Amino acid sequence: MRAGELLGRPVFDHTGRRIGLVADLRCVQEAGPHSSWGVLRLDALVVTERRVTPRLGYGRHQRSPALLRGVLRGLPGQLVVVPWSAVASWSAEGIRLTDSAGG
Amino acid sequence: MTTVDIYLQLLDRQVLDRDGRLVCKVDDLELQPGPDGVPVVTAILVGPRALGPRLGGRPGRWMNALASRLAATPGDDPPRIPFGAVTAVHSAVDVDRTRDELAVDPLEGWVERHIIGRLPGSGHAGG
Amino acid sequence: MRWLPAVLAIAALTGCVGPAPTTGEYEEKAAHTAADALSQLQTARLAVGNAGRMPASYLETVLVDAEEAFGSIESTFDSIQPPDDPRADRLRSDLDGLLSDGSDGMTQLRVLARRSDAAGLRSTAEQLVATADGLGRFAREHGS
Amino acid sequence: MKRVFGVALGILTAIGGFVDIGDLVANALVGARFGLTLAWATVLGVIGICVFAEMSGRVAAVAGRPTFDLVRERLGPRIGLANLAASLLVTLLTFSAEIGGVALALELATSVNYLLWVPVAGLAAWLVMWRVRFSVLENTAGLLGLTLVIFGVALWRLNPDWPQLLNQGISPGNPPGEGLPTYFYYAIALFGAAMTPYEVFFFSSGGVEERWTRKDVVTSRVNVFVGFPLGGLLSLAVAGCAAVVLLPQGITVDTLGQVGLPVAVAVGKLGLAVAILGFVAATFGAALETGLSCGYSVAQYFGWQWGKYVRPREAARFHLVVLVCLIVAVGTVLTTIDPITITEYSLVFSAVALPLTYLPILVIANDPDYLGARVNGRVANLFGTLFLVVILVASVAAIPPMLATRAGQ
Repeated sequence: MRAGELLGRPVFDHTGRRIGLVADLRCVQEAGPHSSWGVLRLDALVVTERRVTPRLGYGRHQRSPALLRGVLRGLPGQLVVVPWSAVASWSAEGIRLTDSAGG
Repeated sequence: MTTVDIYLQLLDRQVLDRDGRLVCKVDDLELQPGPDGVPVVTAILVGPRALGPRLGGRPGRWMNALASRLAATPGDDPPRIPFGAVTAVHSAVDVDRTRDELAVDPLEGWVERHIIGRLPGSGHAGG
Repeated sequence: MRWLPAVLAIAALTGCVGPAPTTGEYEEKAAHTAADALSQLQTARLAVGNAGRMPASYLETVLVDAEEAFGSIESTFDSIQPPDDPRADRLRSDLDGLLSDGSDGMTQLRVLARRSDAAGLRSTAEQLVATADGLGRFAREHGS
Repeated sequence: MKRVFGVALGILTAIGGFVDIGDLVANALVGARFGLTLAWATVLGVIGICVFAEMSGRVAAVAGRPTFDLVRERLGPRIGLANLAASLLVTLLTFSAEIGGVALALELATSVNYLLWVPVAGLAAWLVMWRVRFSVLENTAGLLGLTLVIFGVALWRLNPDWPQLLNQGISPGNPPGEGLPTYFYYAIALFGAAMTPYEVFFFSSGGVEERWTRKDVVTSRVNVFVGFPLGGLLSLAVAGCAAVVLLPQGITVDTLGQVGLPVAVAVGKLGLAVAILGFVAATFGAALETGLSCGYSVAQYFGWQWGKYVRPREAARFHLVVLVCLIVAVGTVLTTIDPITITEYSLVFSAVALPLTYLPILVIANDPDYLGARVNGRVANLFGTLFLVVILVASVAAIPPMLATRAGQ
């Protein structure tokens, strides 16, 4: 599996309702062997209704300039973080979540 | 616990080798299920066969076609750098191997041997 | 977007050499031509007037460029089909006279510059004053 | 002492390196048609390039990342590739215009047809990009380009009606006989001439070539905030000379020879010789900057080793891109397309490619992951945002006047 295959894929809740697209993959950094930077374990999917903006970072650590943040945050839709454990199945058509995910 | 958003903080960053030379970009990342079934990042995927599918559309198809013509290794698997070789992630990604050891980019070597290396002064020290 | 090149090509063709349908448009083009030609003529005159203040190679290059540009302005205007109207014919013959005087004079300047004939340059440039005035007047009277 | 020398050298290079064939022609052309009523567009462009060059220089010094790295990281591979295509087109067009400009300047010096000079100029540019050390290349071209100060001397010797000239400069508006679309077309062209994207590609990549570190942020700032405005003054002097000498004669500028005429009138033979040297140096320097920028942008998008700080064979594909672009550029000029016309079109295209280059710079200049405590302050963000809006407006606005006026006819 490649990161590029998951990104941009549609996400559906257990009833088949579309929640949005995979905007990013949130990983947890764990200690790796000796000198290495660490191991990245997939922890959650960051799901959004929009396509472009997550890359600019305004959903996360990016705060300024204020006008850009305002414009980009003001667009409809918001980021939803779905834990990887809530993923029931995934295929080329999309990702389906389990009952417990809430959505 | 540190979290990393890999699209925002890892993909498309520059990869530097042990000597600080530029190697490639993080064109894509490979994930494989760990012992507990949760996917773990196992490798950096490099080159047009990694980037092409991400581009999609016509440019992606062109890049794939070009890549399969130029490919040194057959099949669809792009060259990879095991993720364990990564020593740091900052504005670039540091790897504890040299460019030659990684050998992720056969085309660079080809251009060097057949075109640039043949021009006079190609080994002249930079400044 | 496949139609775009075709549209651009048509626009370019009709814009540059197509028939000028009305006398008004023809007049506007004539005025434009006069102003462009005047610019080249004045360039040549300014260069000749300061011939002693520049290297010969510079003078020659400026004169050759101006002469060439003048020639292409003239031939572009000549390729426009004037509307069937006596007023348009009069515009055409007035401007044609000025343009051919100008292009003769510019050719003469280039020849004299290559021969480094300072006196000849000066007197030819003086003769071109009338043509320059004529082009300027034409552009003003017929310009929008 | 060495540091002071470095800063001074940087300023001088920035002045000399600021002006290229596009600035020369656009400013003379506009001066001869509109007087100084469009000076505001040049001033606006200079402020804009200062704002973004400072950010890109700071990112290069602190994070070590040049501009096209940022483009791919923040716009992603798809939009990044679109930007690469657009800016490569603009830079390549500019590159051929600069090669043509060198040839035209040599024609003025020798009266040998410029087409014969084109291969010579191309070969010389390639040899320099291939062999000469980066700092030598940058400093020599910049210092020789300083000879364009002769336009300032010329303007002063012409002793124009200063109050009237100044008045033109501070009261924008289209002069009688010129339409508003034409006026705005040239406003955008001047703005684009000052803000061409290759300047930030080259400036930030040059910072990496010279191994800037955090300590060099100050050097970078001084270069930008002193050097670029002084370079802008040179542009205005070119426009002023044209306004004083050519405008009253009804001369519109369409050759490089006409750009130099006011210097001949005001200073004479020696002055003109200095001006020609300035033309050659400025256009040759810009040819190097644009040629290298073609290589920088492609290599940085794909992550290849680039730069003159390593042996050419260690950056093989970078040098291959430069070489191919050079061949294309020389070939383009040899088709006898007028280099001046190429310049005018590339300026407007560059206005279209600008937003995709400057948006990622502004975003990353605010990213603490890259810059830590050196992120943008309020002033940088105020101006950055403001100019991003101006750039967007100019980009959208570039197309209708270009079509309406058939490129300023």
